[in-house]
Amino acid sequence: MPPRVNQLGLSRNEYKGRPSTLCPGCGHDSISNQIISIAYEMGIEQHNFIKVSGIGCSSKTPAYFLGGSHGFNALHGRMPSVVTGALLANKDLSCIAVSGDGDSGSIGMGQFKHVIRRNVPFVYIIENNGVYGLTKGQFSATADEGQFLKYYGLNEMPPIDLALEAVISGASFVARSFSGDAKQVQALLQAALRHHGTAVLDIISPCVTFNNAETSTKSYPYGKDNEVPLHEIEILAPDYVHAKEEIEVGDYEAGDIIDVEMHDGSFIRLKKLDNDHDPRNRRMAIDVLEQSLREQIFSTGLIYYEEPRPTLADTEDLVSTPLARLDEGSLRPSKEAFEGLMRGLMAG
Amino acid sequence: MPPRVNQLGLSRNEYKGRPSTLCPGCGHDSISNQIISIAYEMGIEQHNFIKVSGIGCSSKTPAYFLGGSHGFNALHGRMPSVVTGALLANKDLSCIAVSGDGDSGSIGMGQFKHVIRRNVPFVYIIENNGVYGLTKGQFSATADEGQFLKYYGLNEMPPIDLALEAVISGASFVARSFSGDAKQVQALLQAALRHHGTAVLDIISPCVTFNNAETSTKSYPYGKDNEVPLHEIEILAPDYVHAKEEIEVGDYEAGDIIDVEMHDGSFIRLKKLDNDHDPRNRRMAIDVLEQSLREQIFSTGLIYYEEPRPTLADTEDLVSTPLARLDEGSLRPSKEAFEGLMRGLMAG
Amino acid sequence: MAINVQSKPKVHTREPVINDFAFSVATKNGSGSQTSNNVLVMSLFRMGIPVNGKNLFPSNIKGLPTWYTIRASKDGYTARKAITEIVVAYNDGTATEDVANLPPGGVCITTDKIARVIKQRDDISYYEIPVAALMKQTDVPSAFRKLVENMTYVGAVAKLFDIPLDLIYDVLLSNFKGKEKPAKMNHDVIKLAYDWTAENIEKTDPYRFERMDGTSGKIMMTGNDAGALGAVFGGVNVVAWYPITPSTSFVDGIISFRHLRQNENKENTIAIVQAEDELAAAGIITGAGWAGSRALTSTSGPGISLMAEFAGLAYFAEVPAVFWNITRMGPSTGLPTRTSQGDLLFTHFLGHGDSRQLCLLPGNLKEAFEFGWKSFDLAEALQSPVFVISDLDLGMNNWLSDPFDYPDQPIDRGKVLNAAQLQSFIDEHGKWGRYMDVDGDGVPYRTVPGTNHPFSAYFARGTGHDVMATYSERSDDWVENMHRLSLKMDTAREMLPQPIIENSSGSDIGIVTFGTNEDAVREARDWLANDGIQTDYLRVRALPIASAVGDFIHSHKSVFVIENNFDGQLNQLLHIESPEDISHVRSLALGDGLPMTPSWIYENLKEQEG
Amino acid sequence: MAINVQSKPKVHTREPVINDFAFSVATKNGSGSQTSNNVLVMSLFRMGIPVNGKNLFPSNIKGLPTWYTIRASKDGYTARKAITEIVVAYNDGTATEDVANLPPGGVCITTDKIARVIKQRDDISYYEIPVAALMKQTDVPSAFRKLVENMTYVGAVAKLFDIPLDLIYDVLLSNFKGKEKPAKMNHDVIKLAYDWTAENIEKTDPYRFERMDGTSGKIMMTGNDAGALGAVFGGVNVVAWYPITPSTSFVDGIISFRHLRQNENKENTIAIVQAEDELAAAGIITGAGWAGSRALTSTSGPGISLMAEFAGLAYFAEVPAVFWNITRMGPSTGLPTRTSQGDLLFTHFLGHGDSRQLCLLPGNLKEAFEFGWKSFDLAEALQSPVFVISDLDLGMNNWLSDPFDYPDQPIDRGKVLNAAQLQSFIDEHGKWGRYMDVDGDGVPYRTVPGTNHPFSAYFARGTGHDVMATYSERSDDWVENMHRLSLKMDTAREMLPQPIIENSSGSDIGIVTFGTNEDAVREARDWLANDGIQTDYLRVRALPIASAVGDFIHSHKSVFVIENNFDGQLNQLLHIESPEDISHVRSLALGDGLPMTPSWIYENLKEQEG
Ligand SMILES: Cc1ncc(C[n+]2csc(CCOP(=O)(O)OP(=O)(O)O)c2C)c(N)n1
Ligand SMILES: Cc1ncc(C[n+]2csc(CCOP(=O)(O)OP(=O)(O)O)c2C)c(N)n1
Ligand code: SF4
Ligand code: SF4
Ligand SMILES: [Mg+2]
Ligand SMILES: [Mg+2]
Repeated sequence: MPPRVNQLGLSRNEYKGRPSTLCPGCGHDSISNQIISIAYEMGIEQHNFIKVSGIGCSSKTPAYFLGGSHGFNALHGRMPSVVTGALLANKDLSCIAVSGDGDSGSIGMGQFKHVIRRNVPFVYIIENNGVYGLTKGQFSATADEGQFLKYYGLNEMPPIDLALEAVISGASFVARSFSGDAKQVQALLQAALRHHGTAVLDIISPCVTFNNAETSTKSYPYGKDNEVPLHEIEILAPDYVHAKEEIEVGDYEAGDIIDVEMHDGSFIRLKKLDNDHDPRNRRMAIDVLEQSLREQIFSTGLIYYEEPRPTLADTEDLVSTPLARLDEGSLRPSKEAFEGLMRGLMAG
Repeated sequence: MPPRVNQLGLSRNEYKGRPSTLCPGCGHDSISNQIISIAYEMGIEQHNFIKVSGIGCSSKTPAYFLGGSHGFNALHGRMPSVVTGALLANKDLSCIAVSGDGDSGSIGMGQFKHVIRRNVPFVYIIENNGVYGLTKGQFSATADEGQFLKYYGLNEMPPIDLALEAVISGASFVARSFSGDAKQVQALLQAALRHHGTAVLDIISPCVTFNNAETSTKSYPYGKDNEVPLHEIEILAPDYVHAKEEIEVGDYEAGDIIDVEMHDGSFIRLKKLDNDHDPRNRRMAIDVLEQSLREQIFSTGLIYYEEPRPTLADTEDLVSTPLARLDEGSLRPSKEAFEGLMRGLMAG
Repeated sequence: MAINVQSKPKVHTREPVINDFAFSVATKNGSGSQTSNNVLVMSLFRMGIPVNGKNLFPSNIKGLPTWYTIRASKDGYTARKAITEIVVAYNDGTATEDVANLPPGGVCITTDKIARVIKQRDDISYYEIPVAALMKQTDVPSAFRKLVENMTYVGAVAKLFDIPLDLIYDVLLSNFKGKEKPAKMNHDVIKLAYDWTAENIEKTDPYRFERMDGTSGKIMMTGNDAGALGAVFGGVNVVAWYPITPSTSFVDGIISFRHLRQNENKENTIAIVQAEDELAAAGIITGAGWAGSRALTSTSGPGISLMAEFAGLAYFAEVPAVFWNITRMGPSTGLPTRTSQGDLLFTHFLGHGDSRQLCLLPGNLKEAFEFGWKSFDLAEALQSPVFVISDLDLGMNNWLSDPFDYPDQPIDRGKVLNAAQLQSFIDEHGKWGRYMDVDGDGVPYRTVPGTNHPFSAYFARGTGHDVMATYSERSDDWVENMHRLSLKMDTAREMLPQPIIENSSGSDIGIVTFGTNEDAVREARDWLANDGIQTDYLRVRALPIASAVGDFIHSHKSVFVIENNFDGQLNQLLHIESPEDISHVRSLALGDGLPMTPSWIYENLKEQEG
Repeated sequence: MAINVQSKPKVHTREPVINDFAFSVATKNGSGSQTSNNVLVMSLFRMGIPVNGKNLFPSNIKGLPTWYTIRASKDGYTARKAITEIVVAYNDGTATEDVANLPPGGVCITTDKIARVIKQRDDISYYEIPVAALMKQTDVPSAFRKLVENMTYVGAVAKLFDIPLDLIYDVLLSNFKGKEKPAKMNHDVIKLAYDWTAENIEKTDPYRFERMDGTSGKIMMTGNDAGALGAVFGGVNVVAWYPITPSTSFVDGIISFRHLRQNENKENTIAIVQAEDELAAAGIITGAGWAGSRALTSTSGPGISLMAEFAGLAYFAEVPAVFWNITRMGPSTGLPTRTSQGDLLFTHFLGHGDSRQLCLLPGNLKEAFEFGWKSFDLAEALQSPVFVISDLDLGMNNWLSDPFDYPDQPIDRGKVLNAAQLQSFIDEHGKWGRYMDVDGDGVPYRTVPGTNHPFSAYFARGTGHDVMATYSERSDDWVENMHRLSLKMDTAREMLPQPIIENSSGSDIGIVTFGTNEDAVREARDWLANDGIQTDYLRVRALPIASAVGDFIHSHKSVFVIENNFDGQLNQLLHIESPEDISHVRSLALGDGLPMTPSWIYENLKEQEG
């Protein structure tokens, strides 16, 4: 039997990268798998994608998905600047970038905040495990206050909440999820890929080797027992748009469904669970995050969404051809222009 | 007539530093003056103080106050780490540190957030003018969205709100003020000096040379016309404590006064103006900042206060003598201990 | 008006000195003296007199001492002179010292107010301008009054040394981009001072300007503007930077020339991002270079330090990108407004591990422009970061130059494969690997993201990799890759700009230098030649050092390495690159924060050689 | 049990080889092999056999190939051997290659499962252990099963090469800090494999261990632990760091020895801060050093790159602080788990501008400890950052050593003035200025914050300053300060650890090296001596280079500089520091990520010299 293929005639396998070298069971590997699935299902053209990362176990993962896309495993904490440059060079590229909680929350805090401020349009995934995996299990800045790790002792500092940081910095798309929740991760990834701005996905992704005790809020056992999805999420592609009204019946009453229209005409459809969270309300978003932090509630889903501001390429007013594709005519002003300029500078 | 002197017998002049080399009228100079006044009035012992800064016009100012204190004009954006080290070396020192909006909001974002997270106890003043003064007037990250500067054009990015950033990072003392409001700056400085944790003072401090048009929210004209103090602030020193009840009469009704007790037994007394802000309420603090940002209201005063977490020196469980003062006995374990250790490592 | 009549100086009129003397204008910064000084320099330029202007300014915004030196030289020498014959002493704080620095027979132009407080010397001419009184006669709005006050010395200088007023007006007009109002306001003040000087001052000095034909067809510009213009003609696409003196005006230059590259809808082909710091700036251009555009940053010492990690990544992942280092005085924050050549070693070895960065070393305005565009061709041809090391002196001062040459070669994108070329490559070589060296020059072929070919993708990284760009921890892969990079260095060595050599004298003495010392060395060599000491000359223009430099060194008995830093860094590099005996090479290194002078070279070389 | 009887190898028993061969243990990382390997090394150590253990591990956490080499040497040679006679091939992914690397007559110990798939050679001995079957016989809880599986090769090795089981048990006990349960669990598996081997395997190789007296009174430790212990005995107060391989275990060491410095209430005299990055770590120790404490960071290449700006500040503001650089392979992220000596030049020149950092270069365990404490005395005596450049090989591997010497001098805080001393200074010199050089050695006197004296305060800065520490942009102040810093460098040159010199052979050939090449060079020199080639020896232990090094170089006709980096960086530094002819100096530089071997030196030196 030939393998199933997508609209481009490609099998799911063709969206894979090299074999993972992470620990068996690492949360990061499931996220890679969700990326592969979504890329396959959406039928993306890999050569128009780039994948960029910092340094860490999480940052190794771009080698494991989308083997047909150019990738850049950059420096610890500096993925955002590399993405910024690459997308200025070629604004037609789409980008999936992967970082870790150490990578973004510690050394990379400045770049994390500032890339959001510039609204560089890409999917910014933080594979958040509360530890430095690759350097063997030190606390990261997202580690729980009061947590104890065998070697490094007690963490007496409050955690940094990267989703909250993203909201405060002006991100127009902020979601939190759990690598154990494949369905939600996939839905959010799809939505993020359709977003026209920095889309931050803070995905709790357990480190089975260094931080998987159930006392940790970044563990599988904790996540499995405590995840509280804010909504059920479904993505309605642009061509799906007319089905919108039809669906409004069924299990859901009016008001129980929030449809968030995306830049490309698609919709994120959120079906209420037992809470009233509306991601279009900034104050609610901040409240939900603050409360989660205070009461250690593991709320997941689309936390915040707003109609995106202009992206960096927009504010730079760039020509429509990607800069990397310009020809000599656009790269070098004419000899006449040059000579006019020189004459203007002459003494007489 | 001999000059007035304080309880240490020192005149105000003795709390000055070298002559300022800033532009006449620069907001930063008034802040230096308030520091001098407060130090004089509180009668601080300068040799127990340090003053540290980054790089910028603002960061030059520690040279202009407290000439009797050791100072360190460090690197651009890196004041917080230098303070952290100095106060670990000698936890008995008090510290006034000065930074700029460029220094803390751009290059120094990471250190700004993390020093707060560690709760290093010092007064962290940001002299916020919305521009890079020393490099001649580029936009900083706190510049208004939509602002136009002659040379650098339109700023299309949303401003970073450093007070909000401080609250989110877990600062237990966050205030905003205006360098033109000498009285409030002095009151807040006094309170900050009594605080046992990182006290963040985001002081709008106009750059008369590059950003003083009234269209800028960081200008004198704007500040003078638009400042909305949240409270009247008074500091009741520890020895003042019994006067507390007496004062509760007068112009103010019960409930119109909030007394915030500080670590050293002193009180910050807030007298309500026409709003209900209670700085002990984190949500209110965030709301007031969010609203100010959205509606461009220039709210000043003590934005947020909470009973401080343990400071870094506390969590490090240090001996009571400052580390910098330990003698050889405490610095080098004995020869016996050493030889025991060596024997334990031997093959036999 | 109670204006004192000038007391006559003891020195009486001597042989006239025409178009061959220097001024120093001492003011406080932020007082508007920059316009006055520019007007003077540009006026001399338009009079056809070879001239330079060097600004010695403080690291603050307003109120501290600034000196602007202007040298006119009929013989076309435009190096800094250690001593200026004339001082405009308009800063009370430094006036005493400024006057003390004058040579006998010098001239002090000052305000009546300052004159009262400074020590008088009887071997120089004093001219006192009653600035306050003059200003009272103008109708300049009070807001501008302080700013135009300095125009009084322009008027006095114009009268005393013969600069035509109408020419000054023209210069003012250009300065204010044709706006008549400010031009007139300034000119009125100048005229007032001019007329007052004509009436009240008796000239007792021999200095005078005269129109000549020394600048026709020449241009004046700062090195930062020249480099920026070069970048614009070199096809720069992405500029990421963080403000820092003295490199800020480099990016300001690109901003001002950006329109040259806009399309008919005023859309940009150059993105300019003010990053949050230098690490981000370096990251942005690394990403942009990797993705196939021409990317540049401009910074100075502290920024270079912060870019070390990215420089190493770009070097090792072989990403083209251009870094301008407009050097100021270090170590550390150092003297942000003083010039230096002190970053040579650090920039060349930037990044931990065995890395050597390609560096271009422009020595004058023309090269700033040329390396401005060529750096991109080299970065792409060699798939490597390229550092252009300029300095504050070249970057921020006005330099006289022949007009630049339009690039003499089309843009070279290097070995980039598009989809079709990639297919041909695969057809020819069986496969394509990012780090395969099929040409034997150490330079592999690359693809950029967006290339529509099933085998175009590769994974860039700063970690060990094999020729396919696959992660590898194998020793043999590592060593093979390092060998290829060495080979690439050797390719670069001969591909980068070759040294300028003047070997004609047949002398035993060779002078080696780099960068902005050129003018001072040239003049010093003329002085030495006057004394009968012939010298040969080599100016290094790139690192790694070309083999021709070794040949030059070995063909001279005595070699002096002249450079403007404390440790003699070029000299150190020459020793590194010469396993053979070069004990005849001596270092003449300065490092005092000021542009090199002919007299320093002349004296030190004579002492050493004599 | 269906266990195949071993096929007999073609090579038959030869002369026994006792205590003089090497193992390579090939496993996957994260599989628990580290304990097994440690047990083997410590057992040999306790048998009195000079031994080393070097871990070649991948940069991930689980599942990639790791090789651990153990060398026993009755003659006390503990350098890495290029070829090991025995391989424990427990990693199916590399087994074929591992076996291929064995010399004829070698031994392969593998699992029955792997044995089935690898190519057989007929010139080596194969011993197959039925791991799965053996594990079935144990009652190890399933959670631990994978982890103790590797103990099967310990058992086989113990039987095959004669390591007493009871000694292994003792080692296990110490390894588990006296806890019997895990010790027993592991020992049971070892015993099972031991017994099975005794019954089923016929030994066909000549290798054997035998108790001897080569380690009594010696210790084993990693260099990171030794350095950390040194720091604890050197009075370190503030440690700020950011995790990075291979330096993380340095700080882990300090954490584990921290208790030695606690008071009776278990309060700390050492603060340890995991910073948010290396910039902050460098800033913290700069602040801590300025405020009068002894501060340290430990990092590796990428961290050093990020610390460049602070290194320059500390250098220029003259702040004592200790930076350990546990070097790994660069450029860039490079090979994070491979050793290198490739940061020498970059670290020495760290920071833009004319700066030269003081560097200590420990070559063995004892020096790691000694420089651990001495670095603080030197940093405070010279008021300067001090970089201790170790490497992954020394830092993370177990080294055999004589026990360390307790510091032979009391703690030296350098020229710090307390209030009373400050007053005396003022009485004597009229005033105190932070950068006054009253002793003529370039080292000024300093005060620290908190000193209760009206004139104790000064303003530290990275900008230009005069002797009073006041901001200054004056050329003369700048130059004076730089001259003093040069003088301080010269003071340092002779105050830092002097080179180790063995000049006894009277030979014309000198070998210069540094750091961890010591053992390999020593062994290679013995081999050369066996061939009749005598050599003299010098090991550089600090930068700037002591003048004794020049004397050594000039007193030999032929000098080889042996180092483990690609570009020959020590050789480059020697050229920089020698204006005279040293064209007789040749570079032997490696840089393949592995610890230096005697054979590489021997062969290359012979080829060059021959
Ligand atoms: C500049 C620099 N400092 C330190 C390191 C070492 N390092 C590698 S990964 C890492 C932390 C990774 O943590 P995180 O981002 O949370 O990723 P995880 O491994 O947990 O997925 C560190 C500190 C480095 N590579 N570069
Ligand atoms: C690493 C580094 N980059 C750049 C600079 C140049 N620089 C000096 S001050 C400054 C900005 C200062 O802005 P801010 O902190 O807002 O202070 P202000 O001058 O406005 O008070 C910059 C970019 C520097 N000194 N160091
Ligand atoms: S160490 Fe943790 S984060 Fe890293 S691969 Fe293993 S499980 Fe994943
Ligand atoms: S430039 Fe602006 S910030 Fe700097 S001193 Fe002048 S007014 Fe103040
Ligand atoms: Mg992590
Ligand atoms: Mg500012």
